[in-house]
Amino acid sequence: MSGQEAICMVEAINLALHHAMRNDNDVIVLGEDVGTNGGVFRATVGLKENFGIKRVMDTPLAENMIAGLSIGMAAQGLKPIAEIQFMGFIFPAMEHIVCHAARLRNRTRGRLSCPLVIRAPYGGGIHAPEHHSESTEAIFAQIPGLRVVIPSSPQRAYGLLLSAIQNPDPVIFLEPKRIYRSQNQIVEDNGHTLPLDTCFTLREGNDISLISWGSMIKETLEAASLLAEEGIQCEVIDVATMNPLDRETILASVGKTGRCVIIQEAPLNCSVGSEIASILACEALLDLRAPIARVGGYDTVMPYFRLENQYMPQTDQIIDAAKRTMEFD
Amino acid sequence: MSGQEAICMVEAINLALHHAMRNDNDVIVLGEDVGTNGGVFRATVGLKENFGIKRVMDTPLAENMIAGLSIGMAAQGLKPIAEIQFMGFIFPAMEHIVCHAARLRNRTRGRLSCPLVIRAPYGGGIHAPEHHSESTEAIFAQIPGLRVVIPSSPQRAYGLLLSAIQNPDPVIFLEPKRIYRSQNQIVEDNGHTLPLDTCFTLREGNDISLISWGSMIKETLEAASLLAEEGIQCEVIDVATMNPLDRETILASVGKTGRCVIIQEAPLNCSVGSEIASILACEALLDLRAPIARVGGYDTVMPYFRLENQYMPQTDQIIDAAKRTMEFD
Amino acid sequence: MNISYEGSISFTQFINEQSEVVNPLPEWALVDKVLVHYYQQMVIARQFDNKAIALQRTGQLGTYASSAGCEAIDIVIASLMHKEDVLVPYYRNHAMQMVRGMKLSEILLYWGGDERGNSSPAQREDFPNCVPIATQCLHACGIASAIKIRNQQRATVSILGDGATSKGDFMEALNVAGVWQLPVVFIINNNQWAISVPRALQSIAPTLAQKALAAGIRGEQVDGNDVVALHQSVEQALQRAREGKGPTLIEAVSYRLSDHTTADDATRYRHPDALKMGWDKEPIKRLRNYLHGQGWWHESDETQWLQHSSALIQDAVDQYLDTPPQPVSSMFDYLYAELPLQLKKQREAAISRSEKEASS
Amino acid sequence: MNISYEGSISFTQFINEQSEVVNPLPEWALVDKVLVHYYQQMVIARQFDNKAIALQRTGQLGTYASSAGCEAIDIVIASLMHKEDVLVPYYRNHAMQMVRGMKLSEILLYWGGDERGNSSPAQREDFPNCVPIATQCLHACGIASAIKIRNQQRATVSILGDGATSKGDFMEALNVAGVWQLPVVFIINNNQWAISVPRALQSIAPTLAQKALAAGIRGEQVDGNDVVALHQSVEQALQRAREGKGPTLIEAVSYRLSDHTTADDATRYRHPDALKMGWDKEPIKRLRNYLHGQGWWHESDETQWLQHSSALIQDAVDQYLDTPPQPVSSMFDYLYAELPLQLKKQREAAISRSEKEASS
Ligand SMILES: Cc1ncc(C[n+]2csc(CCOP(=O)(O)OP(=O)(O)O)c2C)c(N)n1
Ligand SMILES: Cc1ncc(C[n+]2csc(CCOP(=O)(O)OP(=O)(O)O)c2C)c(N)n1
Ligand SMILES: [Mg+2]
Ligand SMILES: [Mg+2]
Repeated sequence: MSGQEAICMVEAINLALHHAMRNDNDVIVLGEDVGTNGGVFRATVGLKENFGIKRVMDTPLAENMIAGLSIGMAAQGLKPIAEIQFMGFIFPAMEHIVCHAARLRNRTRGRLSCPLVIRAPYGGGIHAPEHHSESTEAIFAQIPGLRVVIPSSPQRAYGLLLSAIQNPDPVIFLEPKRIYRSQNQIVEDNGHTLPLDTCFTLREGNDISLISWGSMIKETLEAASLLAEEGIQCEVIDVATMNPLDRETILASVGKTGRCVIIQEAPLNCSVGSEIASILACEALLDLRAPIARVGGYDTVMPYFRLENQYMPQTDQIIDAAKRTMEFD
Repeated sequence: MSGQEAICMVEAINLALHHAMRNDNDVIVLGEDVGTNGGVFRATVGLKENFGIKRVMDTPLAENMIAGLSIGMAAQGLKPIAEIQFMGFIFPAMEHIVCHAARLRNRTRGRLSCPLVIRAPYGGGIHAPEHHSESTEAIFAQIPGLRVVIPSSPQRAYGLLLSAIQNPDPVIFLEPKRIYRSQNQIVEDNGHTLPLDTCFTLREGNDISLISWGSMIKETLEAASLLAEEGIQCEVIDVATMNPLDRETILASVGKTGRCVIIQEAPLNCSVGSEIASILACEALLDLRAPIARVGGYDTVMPYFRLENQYMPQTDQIIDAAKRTMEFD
Repeated sequence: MNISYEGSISFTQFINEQSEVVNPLPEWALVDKVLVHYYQQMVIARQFDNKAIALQRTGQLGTYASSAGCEAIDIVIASLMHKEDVLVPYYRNHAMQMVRGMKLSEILLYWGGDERGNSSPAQREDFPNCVPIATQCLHACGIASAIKIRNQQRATVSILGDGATSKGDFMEALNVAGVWQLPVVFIINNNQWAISVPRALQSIAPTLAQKALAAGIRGEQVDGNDVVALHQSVEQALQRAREGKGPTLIEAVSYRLSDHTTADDATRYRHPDALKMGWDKEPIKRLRNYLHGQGWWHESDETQWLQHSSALIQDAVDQYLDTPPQPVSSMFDYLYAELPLQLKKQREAAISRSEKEASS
Repeated sequence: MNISYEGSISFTQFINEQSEVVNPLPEWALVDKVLVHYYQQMVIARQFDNKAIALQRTGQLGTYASSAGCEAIDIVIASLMHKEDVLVPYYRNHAMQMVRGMKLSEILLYWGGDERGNSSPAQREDFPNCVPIATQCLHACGIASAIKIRNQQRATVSILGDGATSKGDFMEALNVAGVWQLPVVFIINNNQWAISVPRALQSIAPTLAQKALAAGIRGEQVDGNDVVALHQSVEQALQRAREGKGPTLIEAVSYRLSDHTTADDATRYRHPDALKMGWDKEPIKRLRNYLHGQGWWHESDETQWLQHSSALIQDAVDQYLDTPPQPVSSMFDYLYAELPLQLKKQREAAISRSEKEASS
C-alpha cells in the first residue's frame, strides 16, 4: 500500500501495524489466525511474511491465555498487539484485563508496566452469527487503568492505532467492523499519531450537538447533513476515546448549542452515553436548553441477524431525536 | 436462628438460604469453601450439615467452571446458588455470565432458562488484601438478561435473596460485606419476599433526594439525619435493584424535591450512578432545580488498605454535596 | 525415584481408509442394518451441507459451518444417544441435531439468523449450538451434575473441536467431571484445523485424548472416519456414563473437508495436498466402498437414496424460505420471564418504529 | 487397538521424614555448605512468619498468608534461580522474595496494605504477589515468550498452589509452554489444602504433576519437604529452561502447617491428626535432624542463628512500623504514565479532602 491511494479502515489498520512493526522491533502481534491467515478480517495480512513468526504469532485458541501472555510480554518491554477475533469473545480475557493489565503499573508503583494493545472488531450490521455483533465498550471504559479507543474513519484509525501502540499503558482498541470497508480515504503512511484523550469535532454547528463514536458516526453525519437542509446546524463530535473522556470538548460544544443528542450502537444502560449525559447533568445543567436525548441500542440482547436492522439505530431516529430536542423550549 | 432475636446481614442471608433449601429440593449451593467451612464469611454455615453434600458442593477452584456448571444445572431445572468468594474474583466467570446465563432463555425462545443466583460479597472497608474490595456492579447492571440486586439491611437481604432464588432468571446478588455485621434487625423467617424491580424509600423528605445503595446507605442515612438537624429534609432512596432500575420511584422523588445527590462506593465512570443521572437529564430536566451532584469512589484502582479510607466516600462528603445542591438557585 | 503415575492412550480403528477391515468386527457390524443406516444418514448430512452452502452463496442463508468430514462422528454419536440423554453441541453438529429429531428446516432457520432454530420441540433438553468456544463443555458438566444429583440414568454428551481443547473451559470440565465422576462423554472432533491454525500449533502433545490423563479420567483416540470404531467407543462411554461409572474423553480423528465456514477461504492457508489426504480418508466413501464390497449397497440404492434425500432437503429449504421472520417484539419477549417496565417501553417503541418503516 | 501415547510421573525423595537418606545423595549434598545454608534460610523464614502472625494478631499487619510448611520449596527454588531469571510468585512466597533480595521490611509493607511492598529494587523484573489464583502462570509464559523471542538464556519460574491447578489459566499455561517450548518452570506447592478444600476435592488424578502429560511436557513429583529432592529437580528444570530445552512442571508435595491466612480458622475443617502428620514431615526439623546427625549443625549454632535472625527480623519490623504511609496522591500517581485531566482533578480533590481531615 503506497499511502497515496484511498484505502478503507481495515487497510489503514494494516498500514499502521506495518508501520509500527517496521519502526520498533519490540512491537509484536499475537492472536487467533493473525499469522498465515492474516486475520479473519485481513487486518494483519502481510505481517507474518514481513516480520516472521517470532513477531507474528498464531496462538492456541484461548483468549484468557492471549491476554495473560501479553501482560507478561509487555512487562518485559515488548509491545504486544493482541487481536481478539470478535469483541464477543473478549470475556474470557476479562480477569487478566481488569486485574492485571489495568493494574500492573499502579500495583508496582511504576516498577513494571503494561504497554499492551488489545484490538477487537465490534458492533453489528454485517449479518454475522451470534456473539459477533455486540458493542460492549462501556464495560471497558469504566475500568480504571485502561484506555478505550474507537476510530471512525481510515485516517483516524491509522493515527489512533499508532498512538495506542506507542502508549505506555494498556489500550483497548475497538474497531467498528461494519465500516471496515465502507469508506476510503487517502492515508499518508507518515507515522503521525492522534491524541488518545481528545474528541474530534467533525462538523461545527451552533444549534445542537450530536455526540457519537465508532460506526454510528456515519449515520450521525448523515443526519447532520439532512438536518442542515432543514436549517438545523449540528455540531458533530466523535468521542473517539471512551476513557479518558474529553469532557472539555463536550462541555464546550453543549455550552454553545444548549442541546444535545447522544448516539451509540450499544445498549443505553450504564453506557458511555450515560456517562456523557451524567457529566452534562452535573456540570452543565444551566447550559441545557432542552432535555438530553439519547439514541442507542435497545437494552436487550442483539438479535440474530434476521432482525438486526430492527435493533440498530438508524439515521431517521437521530433526526427525530434532534428535531424533538430543537422543538423544546 | 429463631428469627426472633436480632441478626446481622450475613446471618439473614444464611437464614434465607436455609429457608430456600428447606422449601425447595431443587435449590442447591455451590462454590469455593461453601461446604465444610460454611463460607469464608460464614454465609453458608450449617447448609452442608442440614442438606448434605449432594446439595451443598465444595467445588474445585475455578470461577469460570462454577458459572458454567451452574448454567447447565439451571437448565435442568435446579436452582443453583453459586458463591463467588469475593466480587474481585468474578471475572473468570464473565463469559459464562454474559454469553450464556443472561441469554439462555432468549436464545432458545424460552425453551431453556437459567434460574441461577450468583452471590458475591463486594466493596471495601474491611482492610482486606488486593482484589477483595471492589465495587463493579455497573459491569453487570448493563448486561441485558441479568438482574443485579444489592441489599442494604438484614431484612432486605433476607427478602431480596429469597426473591432472587425464586426468580426464573439469573440474578447477580451482591452483598456489601462492610455491613455484613454492622447492623442487627429482627428478621422473621417467614419466607416473605421483596420485589426485584423496586427502590425502597427509606426516609421521606421534600428538600432533596439522596439516592444510594448497598453499603453507602449507612452513610447516606447518617447524612440525612445530620442534615435534618440543620433543617434539610432528605428523601433517602435505596436503589436495591440495579437492573431493572425502578425509574419511576426515582423520577417521582426528584420530581418532588428538584434536587438530587447520587451516592455510591463504586468509581463514577459509566456506573449505575451515571445511568441514574442520565435518566434524570433525559426525562426530568425541568424538575431539576440544581445540578445533580455525585459522590462516589475515585476513578482509580482501589488502593491497598492502608489508604482505603481515603478512597471510600464518607458521610461528610455527602453532607457537603447536599448542602451545595441546596444552596444552588 | 518411584513411579507415581502411569497412563496411556489407545487408538481404535476397524475399517481403514482403504475400506479394509483391520480388526475383528463386533457382532452388530457383521450385518448390514446399522452400517447401512449410518451410511444413509451421512449421505443426507453431506447433501444437506452442499445445499446449505449453495443457499449461503446465493444470499439465502447466513454464514454456515460445513459438517463435511465429521458426518461419521455426528451420526454415530447421535444415533447411540437415548432420547433422554442430553446433547450439548458446538456449532458444527447439524448432523447430530438432525438425528436427534430436529427438522432440517429448523436447522436452516438457525443459520438463517433466527433464534427459532434453537427452539425445536425435538431438542427437548439439548442445548442449542454453542458459539463461544469450549464453554459448552462446562454446561455439559452442569447437566451431568443435575443428573447425578437426581440419581438418573442418563448420559450427557458434549462435543468440541481440536482448537477448543486449548481453552481453559475444556480442561476445567474434564477436571470436574473426574472429581465428581459425572455422567458425561466428551468428544473431540479433531478435524486438524481451528480456522487457519493447524492442530500442531494448538498443542505439542501427540494426542488430544491425553488431556484426559491430567484429569485422571478415561481417554482414548478413535478413527473419526470409521463408524465402527466410533460406535464401539461411544457406546461403551455412554453406557459407563449412564451406569454412573464416570466420564470419558474420546478424540475422534477426522479432517475438515471444507472451509472453516462460508466466511472463510481455506486456500489461503491450507495446501491442496493436505486437503486431498483428507478426502482420501473421508467417512462416506470409506463406508460406501465397504458396503459395496459386502454387497449391502448398490448403485441403484445410491441413486434412489440420493433422490430421496434431495427431495427431503428441498422440502426443508422450501419450508425454511417460507418461514416469515419473527415479529420485532421477539427481541424482547424472551429476555426475561417477566419483562421489566423499561423494556416494555422499548418494546413498544421498537414495534411502532417497525410499523412506521413498514408503512413508509 | 494401538497405543498412541504413554506417559508417567516419577516421585523423588532423598531424605525422608525420619531424616534418613533413602537414595544416594548427589555430590553437592555430601558436604555441609549448601544444606546448612538452606537450613539457615528456612529458619529465618519460619521466624519471620511467626513474627508476621504476631503483628497481625496485634493489629499491626493486615491479613497474612503464612509460609509455614513451604519453606523448603521457596528457599531452594529461589536460591537456584539466577539474578536475571524471573520469578512470578503467588501470595505465599515471602521466603522466595527474601532470597531474591527483598528486604523483610518491604515484604511486611505489602502485607501492611501498602503498594510499595511490590516495588522493591531487588525485585528487578520479578512479578509482585499475585492474588487472582493461577493467573500468574500465564504471565510467566508471557515473560518466557519475551525471553525466547529475544534469544536470552534466562528461566522464568512460576509457582502456584494445589487449588490453583484446577483453574483454566494453569492448564492453558502448560499447554502454551509446551507448544511454544517456553523457558519456564512451573512449581506446584501442593500443600494439600485450598483454604478448606482438600486436595482430593480438586482432582481425582493421583498426582497433580500428571497435568503436564496433557500438555505434552515434562512433569514430575518431588518431596517438597526434602531440600535435596527439590534441589535436584529444580536445578535440572532451570537448566533445561535456560538452554531452550522447554518447560517443566514440578509438583512439590508439602503440607500447610498454618491456617490458610490469618483470616482463616483451620480447626473448622481440618482434623488435628492430619495437621500432626504434616508437622511430622515438615522440612525444617527434618533437615535439622539430618544436619545434627552429620555433625554439621549443633545446638550452639541453633541458638546463635535464632538470635541472629530474631535481630534481623526485629530490625525489619521496626523499619516497617516506622514507614510513613504513602501520600493520598499515590492513589493516582501510578495509574497511568500520564494522568488524564479528570483524574488530575480527582487527585486534587482527594488531597484537599485529606488535608481537611488532617486539620480537623
Ligand atoms: C471464545 C471464542 N473465541 C474465538 C472464536 C472464533 N472462532 C470460531 S470457530 C474458531 C475455531 C475453532 O476451531 P475448532 O475448535 O478446532 O473447531 P472446528 O471449527 O474446527 O470444528 C474460532 C477461533 C469463538 N467462536 N469463540
Ligand atoms: C480467582 C480467585 N478465586 C478465589 C480466590 C480466593 N482464594 C484465595 S486463596 C484460595 C485457595 C488457594 O489454594 P491453593 O491454590 O492450594 O494455594 P494455597 O493458599 O494453599 O497455597 C482461594 C480460593 C482468589 N484469590 N482468586
Ligand atoms: Mg478443528
Ligand atoms: Mg494449597
